[in-house]
Amino acid sequence: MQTAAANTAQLDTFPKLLLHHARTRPSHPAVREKDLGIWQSWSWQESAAEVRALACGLASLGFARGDRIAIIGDNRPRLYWTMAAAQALGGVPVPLYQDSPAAELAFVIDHAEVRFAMAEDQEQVDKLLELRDQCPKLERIVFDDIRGLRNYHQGFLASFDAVTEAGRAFDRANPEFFETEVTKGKGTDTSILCYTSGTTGTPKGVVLTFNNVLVTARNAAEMECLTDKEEMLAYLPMAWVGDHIFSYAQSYVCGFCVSCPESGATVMHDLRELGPTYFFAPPRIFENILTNVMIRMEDAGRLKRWIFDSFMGVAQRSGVRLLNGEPVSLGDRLKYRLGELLVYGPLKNTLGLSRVRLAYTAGEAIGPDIFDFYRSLGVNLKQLYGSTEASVFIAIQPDGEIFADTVGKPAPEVEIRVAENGEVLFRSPGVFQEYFKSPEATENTKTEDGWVMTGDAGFFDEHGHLKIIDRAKDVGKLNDGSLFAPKYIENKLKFFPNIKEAVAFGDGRDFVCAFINIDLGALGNWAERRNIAYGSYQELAQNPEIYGIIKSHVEQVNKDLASDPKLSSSQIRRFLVLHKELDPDDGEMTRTRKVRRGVIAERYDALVDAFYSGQDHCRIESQVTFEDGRKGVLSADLKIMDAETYAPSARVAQAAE
Amino acid sequence: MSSTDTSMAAPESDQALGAQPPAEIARRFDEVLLSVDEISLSFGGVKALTGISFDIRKGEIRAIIGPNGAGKTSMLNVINGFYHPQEGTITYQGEVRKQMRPHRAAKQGIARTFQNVALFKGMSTLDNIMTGRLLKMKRNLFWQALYWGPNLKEEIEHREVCERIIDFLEIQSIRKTPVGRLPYGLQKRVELARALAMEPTLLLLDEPMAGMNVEEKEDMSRFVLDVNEEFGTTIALIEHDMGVVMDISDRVVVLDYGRKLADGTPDEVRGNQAVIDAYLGVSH
Amino acid sequence: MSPRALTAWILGAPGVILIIGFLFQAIAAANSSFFFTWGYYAEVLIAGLLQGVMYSLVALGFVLIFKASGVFNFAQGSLVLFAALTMVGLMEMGLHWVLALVATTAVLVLVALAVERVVLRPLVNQPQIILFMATIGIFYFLDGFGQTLWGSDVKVLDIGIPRDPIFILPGLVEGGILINQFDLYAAATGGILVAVLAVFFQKTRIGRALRAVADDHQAALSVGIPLKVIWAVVWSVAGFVALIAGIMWGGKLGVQFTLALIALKALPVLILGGFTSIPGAIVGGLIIGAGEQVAEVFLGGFVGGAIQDWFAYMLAMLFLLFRPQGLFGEKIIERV
Amino acid sequence: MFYREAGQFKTSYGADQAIFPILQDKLALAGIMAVALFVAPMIASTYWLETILVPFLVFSMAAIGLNILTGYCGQVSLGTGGFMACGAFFAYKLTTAFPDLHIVLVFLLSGLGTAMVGILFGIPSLRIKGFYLAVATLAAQFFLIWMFNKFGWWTNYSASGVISAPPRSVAGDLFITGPLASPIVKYLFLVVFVAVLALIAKNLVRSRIGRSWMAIRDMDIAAEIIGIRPMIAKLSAFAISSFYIGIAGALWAFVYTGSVEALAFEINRSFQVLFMIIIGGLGSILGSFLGAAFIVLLPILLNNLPSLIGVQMSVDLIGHLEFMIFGALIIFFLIVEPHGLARLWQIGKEKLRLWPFPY
Repeated sequence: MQTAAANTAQLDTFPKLLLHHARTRPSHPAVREKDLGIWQSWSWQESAAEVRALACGLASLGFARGDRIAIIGDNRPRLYWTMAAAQALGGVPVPLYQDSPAAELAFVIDHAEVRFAMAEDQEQVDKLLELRDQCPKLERIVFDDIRGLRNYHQGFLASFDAVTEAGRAFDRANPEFFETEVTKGKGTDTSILCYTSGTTGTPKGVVLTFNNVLVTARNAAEMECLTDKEEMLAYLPMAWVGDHIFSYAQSYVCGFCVSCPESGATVMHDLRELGPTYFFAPPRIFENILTNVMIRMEDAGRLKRWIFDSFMGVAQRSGVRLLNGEPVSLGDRLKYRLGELLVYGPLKNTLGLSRVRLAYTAGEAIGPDIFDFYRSLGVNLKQLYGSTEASVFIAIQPDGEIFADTVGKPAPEVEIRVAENGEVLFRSPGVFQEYFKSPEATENTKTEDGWVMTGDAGFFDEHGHLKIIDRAKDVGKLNDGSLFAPKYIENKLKFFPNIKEAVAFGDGRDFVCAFINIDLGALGNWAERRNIAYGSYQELAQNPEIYGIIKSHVEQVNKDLASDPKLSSSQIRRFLVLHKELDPDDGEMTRTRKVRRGVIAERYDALVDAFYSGQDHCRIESQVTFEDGRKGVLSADLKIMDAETYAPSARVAQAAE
Repeated sequence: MSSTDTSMAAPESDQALGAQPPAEIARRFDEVLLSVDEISLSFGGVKALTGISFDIRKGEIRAIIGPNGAGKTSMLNVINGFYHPQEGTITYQGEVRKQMRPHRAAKQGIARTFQNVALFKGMSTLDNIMTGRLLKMKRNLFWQALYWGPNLKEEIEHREVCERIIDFLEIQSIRKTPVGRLPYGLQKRVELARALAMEPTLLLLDEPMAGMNVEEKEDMSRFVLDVNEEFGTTIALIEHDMGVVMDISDRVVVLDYGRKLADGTPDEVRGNQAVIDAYLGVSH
Repeated sequence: MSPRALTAWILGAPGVILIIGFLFQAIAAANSSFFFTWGYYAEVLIAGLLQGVMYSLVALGFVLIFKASGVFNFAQGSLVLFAALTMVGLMEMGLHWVLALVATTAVLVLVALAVERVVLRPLVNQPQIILFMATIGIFYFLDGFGQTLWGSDVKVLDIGIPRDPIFILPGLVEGGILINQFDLYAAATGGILVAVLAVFFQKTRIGRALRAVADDHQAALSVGIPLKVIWAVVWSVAGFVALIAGIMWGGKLGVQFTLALIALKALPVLILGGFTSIPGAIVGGLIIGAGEQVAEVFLGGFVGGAIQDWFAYMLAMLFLLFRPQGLFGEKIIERV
Repeated sequence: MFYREAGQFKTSYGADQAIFPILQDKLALAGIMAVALFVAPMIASTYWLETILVPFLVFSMAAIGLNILTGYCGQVSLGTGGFMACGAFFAYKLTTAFPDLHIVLVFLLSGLGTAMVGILFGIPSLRIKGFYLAVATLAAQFFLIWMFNKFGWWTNYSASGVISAPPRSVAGDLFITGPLASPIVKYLFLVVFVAVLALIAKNLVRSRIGRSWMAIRDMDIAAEIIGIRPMIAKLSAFAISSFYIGIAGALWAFVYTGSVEALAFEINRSFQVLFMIIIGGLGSILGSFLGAAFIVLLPILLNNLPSLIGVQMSVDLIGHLEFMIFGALIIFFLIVEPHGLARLWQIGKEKLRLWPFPY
């Protein structure tokens, strides 16, 4: 186990770790990128050389200690190197979401007083040029891919190659410079400035030090026994703290290789080729993969279907138990072995999951069916609870104690307590320093003695596992005084593959109602097989048969809710299927695809009113933003449907634990 | 088109990094790459081309337009040596020639695409593009039979070039797909890729956007412009979509019934009465 | 054929024959072991031409099918064998030759229908090479099938055509020119067959459809006759032509499995005359027959004899080098 | 189903362009070679070696040769038998004229000689295409057979026109020709020899020359316009194809039958090899092997079938039935999979790779 060896006190910054790996495992691959048809690889030594050249180049352009550099683009080795290069010079990287429009970027770049920007390609450069007027502090833009940028002659633009070229010259002239700068770094220095997208208000810049990030990353790596042999696919936005921890921090801590996919469109294909051993995905990706599996299997021949179905049955019975190390009869063991040969093995292989040793999911609740599906196949999928303010890890499910509906026990060195109002608080070495330039916000979130308020409501169950039900501020009350946790209800709805998104209303009302977004992939396929023609999402959404399906799902959720004494009055009385998909471009969701309940309630107030005034349909006009940025108006007459509710009972079967 | 934003605050030019000479506002071309003089071509008495003269200058995008049967494709066939004109001469890179086999033209840096896609249907996208490199590959039969060693090194060198073109034309996902299975629009793109793999001096495109929808046409126009800009390739193209022609070409020559009607910038051609007359009745 | 081309043929063909004759005469003058007289030359020539008509008979079957369906029917040879075997078989059972002829024709129609249904229809739209291979499959099948049914002994097919040689033009050449009567009859039959076919193609609806199909499959569909009917008909007609060829060849050589291989002799005729031209098949046959015979008799001795095996091919191949589209093919202008 | 490709990613073009980029395929090939080299010689009877395995390997070689010309370069040839005869008689003349020449060298030289003849008869392909060319290649077939038959010089004036291979060894007393040659040595020699030449063929078809052949095959006009010289591409295909076929002919005469006359290489032999590549798969080296196996095994199966199911038949009848069944099977195969066994294999492999998904 190499990880422990790297944990010496001197290695308290990423650049130091980089140099350490370049010395101890020079030819071990550090980063890979699928480019020009193959997985181009760079060893730790090569990586270190690139970082060195880039750092020197940036220094020669005037990048100095304390400066901030914005990083914007898809996951690319060069952008990861930029982080290390900036940190080597004592600067702070500020990763940004690559699909944000210029206006959103302008706020962050201005707020973070960014002097330098590293952009991936022409698209990002164009955005930066657009917002440059609003950000007077932005001096330099460096770009990675020169395609289309040949005729951009502004002096403040420089290509990555030109910068590293200059850097090498600078390095030859000042051979001591780089090492000296790296040695100047300390664990207490700011390592990264992560802007949280924030479900409300403007983004906040979370300041994390090297100690925050490194200690947290290291603790988790030790707990899970990560080694330098892991393979990781870096495909989630670089601006998200999770990617920073999994694809950057833990790679530097353990020395394992991080691979970047060819493009966003090829992630699934690249995943299959790479076959990572360490994998993170938010629940919706696991859900998409499962939906995809089921859709593809629908078209399989009879025999294949039968084999698949019967062995999936075997897996359901014994797969999870085997993975948890629980006793399983010999017969079932043999059947599972056979299933592994015929179904699970090939299936995991075609999905690219066959080598996965450890997979995490977090960010939202995952459907128990989906969770169990992967575990029953033998994929060691675990849930974890974290936040940017904690440098990710707050709670992790320990091996052998995996439950679909909890997020596990406190991570190493993390303390958790639940406040009287149900809000979850934590204290750990990973706790952030402050919100950049927002002392007030910092005060509101972090107490004097280092406890951080997560804003989530939750409780510990009988196993000592943390269970999160909702955002604390979203938990409301129905008019009869009973608890209303919208997200809990929404998640239960979203666990059905046919439902993509749901928004529940009920705070300060007599009963609960919900908007539904159907899943076009799943139901579109269903419609095709039944020869139901549809021209658009809107048309399919209003199909009466679809309404029937959704109604049965809603009622299933109601049955479930009826079994919980605290939540039985939250059963959904009325619902409708929205005529458009909720879209971050319309401000209805965050970039991380969380619904903005407030915005939605405001935009569709007519529909909400219709719910509670007993109408059975409602006309609505809403603005939409098309992919190319144009805006248009969509109007529709939406049908509202009543759903069956059930008497409170404890009898309804709970998922076996 | 990507025009640079000139309202930008003047940059501090302390460092010459990435700095390039200022962009020319209007594109001007002086050096003649190829000129055809008084070309006449006939098939068994049927005149396809009559006394056609025009030139193609280095670095420009030259469009050849005209109604159906105007002799546009015949003109391209003459330029790349597939047809041999009965009269007239062709001067290419300062050399006068009369007769030439197409493979000679290829050797001299003339590449082309076809009106009806002429890909090698039994091969993958990558192999099709690799055929464009054949002229540049030098290893003899012995090394090819051995494959490993120098031949593999050469293969890899050329593979890299092809991969860059694949990247450039954004056809990564179909790299190993047999071209016969591709939709028409993509086949056209692969054909362009194959022509680009030859690193041509002069690229002849025969209706590169025929049969495409608006979106595909936009993509293809962008690629044509990008090729011209990134590689400095001189391009001569035949195209029916007047909008596209007027947008992307520097100069236009108009043919009708095998004769030259007009020659000039898009604006000049647009205003030419003879051209307007020729196109009257031709619905667009 | 244009009048100019016709004139060229009428003048050119005898010209070539004379030139070759004078050439031989010159050789004979120089070399005493080389035997040449004009009478002998004419005799060989005529025998060759008559033999050529027989080749044409087989080539005709190829052309019919190629014209209508683009299929290079390698099975034509085995069709000839099969037809001859069936005919002989039926006659041995006591049928009069006319009845046997009718019955055999019926059998061949059945074969044509079967071929269309079992082989051609499932392979429609496949590349030509695949169809060609399929006809080789048919070749093997019919070969085996015919012999399984009728046995593989050499049989005599006699429908009463006189076989005695006769002498003609005794006044012109010393001793006259020896001609095999059987060959004369065969040539006459071939002539009649061509005439019948010409009428069939010109005057009947299905015949016109067949010609249309040769030009363009789409056009044929617009005539209103389904492709499968056209194919069945054309294979039936080719079968009938094969039957006639079978009777002639069978009468000459006896009916046995080598009959299937005379198809190979028809191939050079085809490339010489063009795959799609009926006049080409006739003229090609005559040229090949005469050329082969003359070459064998006068030149074969120099190289050890039996050059008939390949001479026709060499002749055709050399010819193609100068005229790749064959005698009557159209010059192809390649378009891109 | 057996493929586990996740994690088999390529970090270099060299690995990406390997003949078998997938580990499982590599292992399968290694397994097949191990069986061919070690297991087969131990368990195969002399009958199996002499009537099945040896001709299979010889035919595979001929099929590879014809596949280069027809499958890769698109030039249909019916002259395979003639070229095989060339190889056989060249080899005979070489061994008898130069008794000290190593036998492997003799095979290679007779292949080279055949390549020259191939170029000669390939010249018409520059002018004529398709079936015209196919028929023109028959000229080679008939002319060559006639020549070997007619002139005693080729057989060293043997009265019967039959040539017999003199005894030659690869090394020491490992005789592969003549009466001393043991079936196992013959077989092992062929396995190695054919494997090496098949590898070379595979290398050629995935190199520059192979791509120029395929370009000519798929669209000759476009090929010329990207700079391929049709003459060089076609004649090189004729040459290399004939090289392989010539060696196959020499192996046939020397290693397989031991003595042979020109008529052994008549037109039926040409068709036989053509069948192999059609049924095996045009444009596939693997297909050449599969096709050869099919065509070699089929008659043996058909011959033995009647006695296996206990039906008594005259030899004649069996012969005729064999023809019929053979013909019918050819047609059946063409209808079921016109692209041959290689394509079937490819489809099956694709299915296994995607298992359990249908696509």
